[in-house]
Amino acid sequence: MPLRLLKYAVSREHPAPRFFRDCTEPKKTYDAVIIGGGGHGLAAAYYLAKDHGITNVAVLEKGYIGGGNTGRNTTIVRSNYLTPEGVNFYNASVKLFEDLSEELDLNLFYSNRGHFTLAHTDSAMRTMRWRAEVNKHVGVESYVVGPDEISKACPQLDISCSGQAPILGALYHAPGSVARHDAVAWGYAKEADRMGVEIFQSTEVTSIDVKSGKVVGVQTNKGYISTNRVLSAVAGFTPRICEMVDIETPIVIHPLQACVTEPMKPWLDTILVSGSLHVYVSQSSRGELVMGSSLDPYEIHSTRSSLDFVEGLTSHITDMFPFLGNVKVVRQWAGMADLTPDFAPIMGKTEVEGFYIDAGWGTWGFKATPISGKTMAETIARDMAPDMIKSFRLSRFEDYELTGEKGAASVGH
Amino acid sequence: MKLLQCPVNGIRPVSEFTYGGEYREMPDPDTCSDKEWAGYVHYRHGAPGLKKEWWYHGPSGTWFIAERNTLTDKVSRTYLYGQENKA
Amino acid sequence: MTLRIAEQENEWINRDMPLTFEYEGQQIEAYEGDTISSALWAADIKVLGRSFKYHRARGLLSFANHDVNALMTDGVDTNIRADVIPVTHNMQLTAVNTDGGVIKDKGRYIDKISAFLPVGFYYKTFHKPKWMFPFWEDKIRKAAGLGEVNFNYPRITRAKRYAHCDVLVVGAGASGLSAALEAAEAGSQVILVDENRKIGGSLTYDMATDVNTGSLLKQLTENVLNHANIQVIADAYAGGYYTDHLVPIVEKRGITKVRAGTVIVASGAFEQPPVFRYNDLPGVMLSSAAQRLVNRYSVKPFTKGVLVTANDYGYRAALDLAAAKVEIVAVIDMRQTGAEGDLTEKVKQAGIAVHLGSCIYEVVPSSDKLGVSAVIVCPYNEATAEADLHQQVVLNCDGVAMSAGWAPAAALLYQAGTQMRYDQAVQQFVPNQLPEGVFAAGKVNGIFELEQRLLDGKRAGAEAARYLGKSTADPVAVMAHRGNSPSHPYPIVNHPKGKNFVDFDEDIQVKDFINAAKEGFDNIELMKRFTTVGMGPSQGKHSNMNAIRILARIRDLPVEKIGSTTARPFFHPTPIGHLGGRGFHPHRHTAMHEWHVKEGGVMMEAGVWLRPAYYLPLGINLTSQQAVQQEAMAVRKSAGMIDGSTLGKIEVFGKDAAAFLERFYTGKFASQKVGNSRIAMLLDEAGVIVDDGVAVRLDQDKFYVSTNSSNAATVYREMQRNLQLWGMQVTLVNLTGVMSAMTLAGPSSRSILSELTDLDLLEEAFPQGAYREALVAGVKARVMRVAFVSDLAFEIHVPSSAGLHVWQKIMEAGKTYGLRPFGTDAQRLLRLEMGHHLISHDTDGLTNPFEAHAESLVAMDKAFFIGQRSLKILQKKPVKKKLVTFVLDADFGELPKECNLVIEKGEIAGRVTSISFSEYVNRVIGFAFVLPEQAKAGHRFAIRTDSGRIEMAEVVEHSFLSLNQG
Amino acid sequence: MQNVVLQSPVAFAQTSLKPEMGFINGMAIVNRYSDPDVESRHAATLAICDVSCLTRFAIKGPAATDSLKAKGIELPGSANSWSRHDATLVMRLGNSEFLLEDPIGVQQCKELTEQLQSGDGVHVVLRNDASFILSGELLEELLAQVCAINLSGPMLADNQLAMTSIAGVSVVVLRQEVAGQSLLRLWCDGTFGVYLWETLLNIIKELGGGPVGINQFFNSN
Repeated sequence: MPLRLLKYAVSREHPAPRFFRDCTEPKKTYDAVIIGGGGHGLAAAYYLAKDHGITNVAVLEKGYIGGGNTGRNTTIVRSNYLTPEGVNFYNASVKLFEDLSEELDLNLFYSNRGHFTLAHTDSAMRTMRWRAEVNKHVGVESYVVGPDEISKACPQLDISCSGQAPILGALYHAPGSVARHDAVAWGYAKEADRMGVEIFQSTEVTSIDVKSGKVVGVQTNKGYISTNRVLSAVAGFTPRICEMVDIETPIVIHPLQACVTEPMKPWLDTILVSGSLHVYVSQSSRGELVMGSSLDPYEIHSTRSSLDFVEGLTSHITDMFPFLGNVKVVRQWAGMADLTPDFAPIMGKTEVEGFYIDAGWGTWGFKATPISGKTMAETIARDMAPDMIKSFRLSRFEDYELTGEKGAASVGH
Repeated sequence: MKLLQCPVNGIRPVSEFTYGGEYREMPDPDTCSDKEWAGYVHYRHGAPGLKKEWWYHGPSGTWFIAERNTLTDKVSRTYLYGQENKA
Repeated sequence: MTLRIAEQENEWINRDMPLTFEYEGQQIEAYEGDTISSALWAADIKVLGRSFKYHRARGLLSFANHDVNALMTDGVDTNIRADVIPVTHNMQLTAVNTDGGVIKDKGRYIDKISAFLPVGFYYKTFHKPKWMFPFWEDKIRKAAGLGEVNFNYPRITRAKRYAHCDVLVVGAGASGLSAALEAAEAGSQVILVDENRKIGGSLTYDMATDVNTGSLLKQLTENVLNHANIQVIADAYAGGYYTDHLVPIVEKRGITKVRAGTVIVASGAFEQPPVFRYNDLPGVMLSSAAQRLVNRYSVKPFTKGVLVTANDYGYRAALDLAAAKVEIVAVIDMRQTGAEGDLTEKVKQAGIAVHLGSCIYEVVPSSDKLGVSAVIVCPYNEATAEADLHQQVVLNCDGVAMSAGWAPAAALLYQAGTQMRYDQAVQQFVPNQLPEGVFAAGKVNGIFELEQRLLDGKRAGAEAARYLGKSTADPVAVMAHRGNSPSHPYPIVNHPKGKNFVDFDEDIQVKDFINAAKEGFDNIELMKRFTTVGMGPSQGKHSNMNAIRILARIRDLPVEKIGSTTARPFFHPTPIGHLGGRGFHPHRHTAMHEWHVKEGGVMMEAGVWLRPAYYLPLGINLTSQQAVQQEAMAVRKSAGMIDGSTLGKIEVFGKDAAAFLERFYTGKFASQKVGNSRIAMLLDEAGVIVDDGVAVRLDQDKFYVSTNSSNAATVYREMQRNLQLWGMQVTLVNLTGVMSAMTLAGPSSRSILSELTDLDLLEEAFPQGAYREALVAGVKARVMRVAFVSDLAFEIHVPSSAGLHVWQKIMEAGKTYGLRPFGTDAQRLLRLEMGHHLISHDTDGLTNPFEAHAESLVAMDKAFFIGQRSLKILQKKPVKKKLVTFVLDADFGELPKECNLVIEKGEIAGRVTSISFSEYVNRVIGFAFVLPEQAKAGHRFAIRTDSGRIEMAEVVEHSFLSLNQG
Repeated sequence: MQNVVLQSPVAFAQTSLKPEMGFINGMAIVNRYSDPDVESRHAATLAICDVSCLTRFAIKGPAATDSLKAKGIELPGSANSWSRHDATLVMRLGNSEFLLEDPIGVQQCKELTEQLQSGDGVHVVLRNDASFILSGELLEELLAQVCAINLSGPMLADNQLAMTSIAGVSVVVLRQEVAGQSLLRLWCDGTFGVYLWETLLNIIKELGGGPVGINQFFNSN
C-alpha cells in the first residue's frame, strides 16, 4: 500500500484540494483565450503558462472539461504514422505522455501495451511495411511481424479470423499505449490552474470579434472578453468556430462510435487494430474491452449511437475472438470527429491575425494531446508555428500540398 | 438504422444508400482563380445546417438529392437532380 | 432451513418439476421457474457474490436484472445474472470475482483497508516513481474485472431478424397493456415487449393490498394475448432506441430489430434504495425485490424483517409481506407525516409498529458479517439528513426491505431525444417534450396510481393511433399525480463511518461524492467520471438518481439544475454474439470459379471477388513462387490465360457518348475510330489518379469501357452522377457481372484462338488496340488486342452463362501449345515486365499523372475533364516525386520488398512500389518513386532493405522485355 | 450456338448436392434434388428454386417504352411495378428500363431479342441474372432474417416490385400467386448468385426447408 494513501485514512477532513478553481466570472481582458476545455485546449493553456510564462489565460468550455472527444475516445496512444512529419510529431507526443503522470502529479494510467495493426490483405501488408520503414527511419520502434509473433503476444486471437479474413501479418509498434483519457484533461486543468490559468465551464463563445483582420475579443454567454489571441481547440465544432471568423476549412464532421463490454479479468494485454475488419480493441485497467470502429459514413453533428455500428463491430470482433459471444456490451457512445481530406490535423496560424487553429483531429486527437498543446502554445506565444507542425498548416490545401498520410488512410486510430 | 426516402423507390433503410457528399456548384474552371478552384476542391461547408446532399440508392442505381439538416439528421425532402421543382 | 412458503396465487415456479443444482460446491434443491437467486434464497443462501471493489458480501438487491453483485459462472459462461437467469438442473455455479470461494474470499481484506482507498485513489498514487507503475498496474488489473472469460466458448452466430409494426409498446405493465389494447383496437399492428417471463409488470408482484389486482392482471393478460393485432414478446428487452423508431428486441434466441411506426415507452420505474450504513448487507433489499420473491417465487425475503420507507409504497409492501406471513417488526418511515389514507392503520392492524420520522442509522451485521442481526433506528432530520443518535432503538431482525422512491426507466426516452423535466409532485424526471412519434405512459411518465396508469396507457395508445392516422378520437384525460410523492427527495442518512452505499456496482458511498465535489468534480458528468457512479454493468439503474440528489444538495441547487447523465444503449448489457449474430459478407464468383478450384487455383479475396492468385495443380509439387514464375514463363514462351471477369465493364451509349467520355476521362474519344480502343484514365477533382481502363468504340454512339476490378462499382456510380449533372444524352449499362472476360496471352495465343474462331487474327487484320466481334467457340464474343501482360494478347468477353464453356474450349485448344492458366500474382509480374504500373499499387492517394509518367494520357487541350483544372494548377508547381522502372543490381545481397524506402543522402527520397524477380528477364525489376532528379534512365539509387542494408538499383526505360537476353 | 452448354450462375453451388440435371433454353439446370415427396414438402415449408434458365429480355433508354409498345407489348403503368403480357412477365425497373421474362415454352423474349436492336434512344441490355423462386409457409420468417424492409406488406402488393437488398445483395423482388401459394421471385447479378444461394439455403435448411428443382414449379418437358 503506497504511503501516499495514508493521509486519507488518518485525516477527518478529505485532505485533497480542488483540482481547479470554480471560475464563474471572466475578467475583461486576457492575454489569450482558448476556446475548448478538452485535453488539447487545457494542454495548450498549461504549456503557455509553463513554457512561455503566459498565465493570464482563459479557457472557455461550453460544457464540462474533457466532455468532448477527450472523454469519448478509446484512449490509444501511438506514433506509427506514415509520413516522417507525422511520425515525428506523434513520437514527440508519446515521449511527453511517458512522463506526464509525474509531471502533472496525477496517475494517468499510462500503460504501455504494444500495438498491432493487423493486415489481412497483401496491400495492407505493403502499407504496414511502408509505415514500419518510415518509423524505423525516424527512430520509432515499429516493424512488420508474422502471424506467429502476433499469436505469441495474443494467443487468444484467431489468426484465420473465422475464415473471413486470415491475418497475414501485422505492424508491431512497441510504444503503443493506453491511458485514462479523462485524467489527462483533469491533470492539465489542475496544473494550468495552479499557474494561474482560469478555466470556465458552461461558458460558450457566441461570436469572435475581428477588426481589420485581427482578433480583438470574443463574445460569450458570460460577457465580452478582450483579447488579441484566440485558439480554437474544439474538435467536432471547428467549422462552427471558423464560421465566426469567416475562415474556410476542409473539415467535415462525422461521428466516431465506440463501445465497452462488462469488466472481465485481464486477458488482452496488447492493443489490436484491424483495418480490414474495422476494429480496434484494448482492455482497460477496469477490465472492460474498449472497442471502436471506423467513422460513420455521413456527416452528422450529433453524438447519437447507431445499431449498425455495434452490429458490425461485434460481428468483426467475434471473427477475431470467436469465444466472446456471450460477453456483453454494456454501453455505446459517439463523439464528433473533425475529418480532413488527408487524414492529418490542421494546426497553426490562419489568415486572421491572432486566430489560431488546432483542429482536424479525425480519430487521432487524444494521442496528440500533449504535443498539440505544446506546439500550439509555442505558436501562440511566438505568433509563429514551430517547424514540427508546419506541414499541418491550413494553407496546405490551397497549395495542393496535402500530407502523405492519405496513403495510410485505410487504417486509423 | 436511419430511413431515407428515395424519390423513385420509396422509404428504405440507410444501409441501402451511399452518401455522395454535399452538392456544390462548380465554379467556372475557365474564369475562376486558382485559389477559388483549390477552395472548391478542398473546402467544405462544415458547419451544421440544412444541406443539399447527393445520395445513391444502390439496388436501383438511383442518384438523388436529399435536403437534410446535418444537426438533427432530419431529411426535409428528396428529389432527382434537376427536378427540384417537381418535388 | 428453507424460506420457501406455501403456494402463492400467481407464483411462477412449477412445483411439479423439482431440480437440483450446485452453488459453490453445495447441492441446492429448486423448482423449474426459479431464478438462480430465488432458488438460493429459498435455500437460505444469502451471500450471492462479492462486490467489485471492496469484495463485500452481497445478496439480493433489486431482483430486477441489475443485481450485478450476484454474478455467477457455470464454467462455460461468465457474469451470469443470478437474479434473472433461470436455474437449470445440474447447473454448477460459483460466484465470480472471488479468491477462494464466496464466503472465504481472500479479497475481503480490501474492505478493511477501504479508508486508504478514497474516491479516485488510483489517480493519486502508483505513478511515482514511474518505473513502479507497471507493478501496481498489474495488481490493479488483476483486482479489477469481474468474471473470467472462457476462451473455449463456442462461436455462436444467432439469426437476427427484422420486424415491422405500427406501434411498439415497451413494457407490459398496467399502462403498457392498456396502451397496447387501445392501439390495437384502433387497428394498429402492435408489438408488445416485456423483459419478464410473464406479462403484467408490477401487477405480478405488487398486490398493493388490493384483492382485485389478481383479477385485473388476469383480464388484461387475456385480452392482450387474445388480440389478433397484438404480438407479445416476453422474456425480452428493448435494447435501445435508434433513429426512426428502430428498437432491437433482445431475446435469448437472438435479436429482432423492430421498425415501428411509433413507440410507446411504458417501461416503468426502478425502485431506488435509501442510503444508510450497511444498506448492502445480504438480507437488505428493495421492497419490490421482497415482493417479487414472495409473490413470484414463494420465498420469504427474511424470517423477521423491518421495512424502511420514505414513501407510501413501503406500507403496501409491508402489508403484502405480512399477508404472506412474513414477520415484519416495524415500518420505519423517514417522513414525519406518514402515509396517506388508512395505510398506517392497516399496517398497525397487521401488528406492525410504525416509526414516523425515523431512519435506519445503520444495520448491525451478524457476527460473520455476512448478514443482518439488527437495525439501529433513530429519529431522522429530513433537512440535514442526519440521524439523532440520542434516541436509538435497536430492532432485532434478519432482513430489511427498503422503499425510498423510483427512478424512471427512461433510457429509451433519452435515446429518442426526449427533453425531461423534474416534477416536484413525484420527485422524479418526467418527459417534458417527446420526439415525434414517441409516447410515454405510466410510471416512466410520472403516473403512479394504478387507475391512472391504466388511463395513461389508454391515452398513449390513442395518441399513437392518432399519430398513425388510424383514429381521430380524443385521448382520455389522465390525472396528474396528487398527494404524497412516490419518491423521497433525499432518502440519504449520513454516517461518519460511511459504508452507506449509493452505487452497489462500484461500491461508492456518500462521502465519495462529497469528496469528489471537494476536489472540483461537482458537475454531474465530471462526478460520474471521477467516482465511476453509474459506470458499472447496471449503468446507474439504482444509483444515478441518488447521485444527482446528493450533488444537488452539495451544490445547494435544485435537482433539475444538476440535470441527469445521458442514457446510452444498451438498456441491459447485451451479448456480443447477439449483436454480431449472423453477419452477411457478400462475395462474387466468376463463371469460371469452379474450374479454378478444380485446377488447384489458390483463391484470394480481391475486394468482393474471389480470384486465383496462382495455381497449384494436384499431384505437382510446387512452391507458390515456382508456380508464379512458371505461369509467367508460359505466357512469355507460349501462352497463358487469366480470368479477368472481375474487370469493371460499362456500356456507354447514346448520341453524347463520346462527349461524355471526354468530360469524364483525361483522354480524347471524339476522334476515336470504331473498332479501336484507348486508355481511359480517371482523375478526381484534385487531379489524383483514380482509375485506368480501356474504352472501346463499338459504334459511333456506343462505347464499351473497362475499369480496374476494385473500382468497377465506384466508376459506374460516378458516371451515373456526372451524367445527371451534365444532362447528356447517354445511357449507361453496367455489364460487370454480365460478361465474363479472359485474357489469352503469349506468342501462341493467336494460334490457339484461331482454332475456335473464324476471325482473322493476323497482325494486319487485327492490330494492337483493335476490337472485333465474332463467334468464339460458338459464342458471340467481344475480342480485343491488349498489351497489358504481353505484346500479343487477346481479351475475350462473352456472356457469363457461356464463360465457362469458352474458357474450357480455349484451354482444350491450347493443350498442345502448353497453355496454362495464370493467376493474379503472375499477372502482376507480367505487367511489371511490360512496364505497366498498377493504379493504387504503384500509385497512392496523392499521385497525379505528372508523377506517374502518364502525361501522354492527359489531353490538357480539351475543353474540360474531371481534374483538369487542378492539373493546370499542379503544372505550375515542381513535381516532387516520379515513378520510375528499375533493375536491381545483379549482385544484390538482400532482396528489397515493396515499400522499402529509397534513401538519398540519409533522407527518404521515395519507396519501392513493385518489385519481383523475373525469370524471363533474369533480373530483379520493379517500380519505385524517386526524387525527380533521380528519374533519368541510367541513374543509380539506393534502396534500404528490411534489415537496413543498402541495395543499389538503376533506372531503366519502360519495358523490361528488351532486357531479356535469351 | 451448337454444343454450347450454358451455365446457371449458381451451378457451382449446386453440384455438390448431386442433383438430377436437365436442359432448358440451352442452360443446364436442376430438375430435382431429391424425391418428389421431399421436394413438395420443402416447397410447402420453405424452398429455394433456381430458375436462372428462363429467357429474359431487357431494354433501357428514353425510347424504350415506345419501342416495346411498338411491338405490341403491354407495359406496367409505373416504375417499380410488373404486369403480364400473355404469359410473359414484364417488369418496369425504372421509368425507362424494362426486364421481361418468359415462362418455359414461351418465345416472346427470344422474338424481341431478334427484332429489337439498340438504336436511337434504346439500348438492349444483356442480362446474367441469378433468379430464384422462394416459397413456403415460412417465407416471411426467411425474409425477416435477410431483408430490412417489410416485403409482406403493401411494398409488394398490387403488382408492385421492389429493388432492395437481401443478405447484402441488390435484388429485384416481386410476389406471385401460383396455385394459391404466394411465391417470392428474386433476381440478382449472377456473380452474387452463388453467395446468395448458399446464404439463403443455409437459413432455409435451419428452418426445415430445402432446395427444390425447377420441376417443382415448371414442367420442363
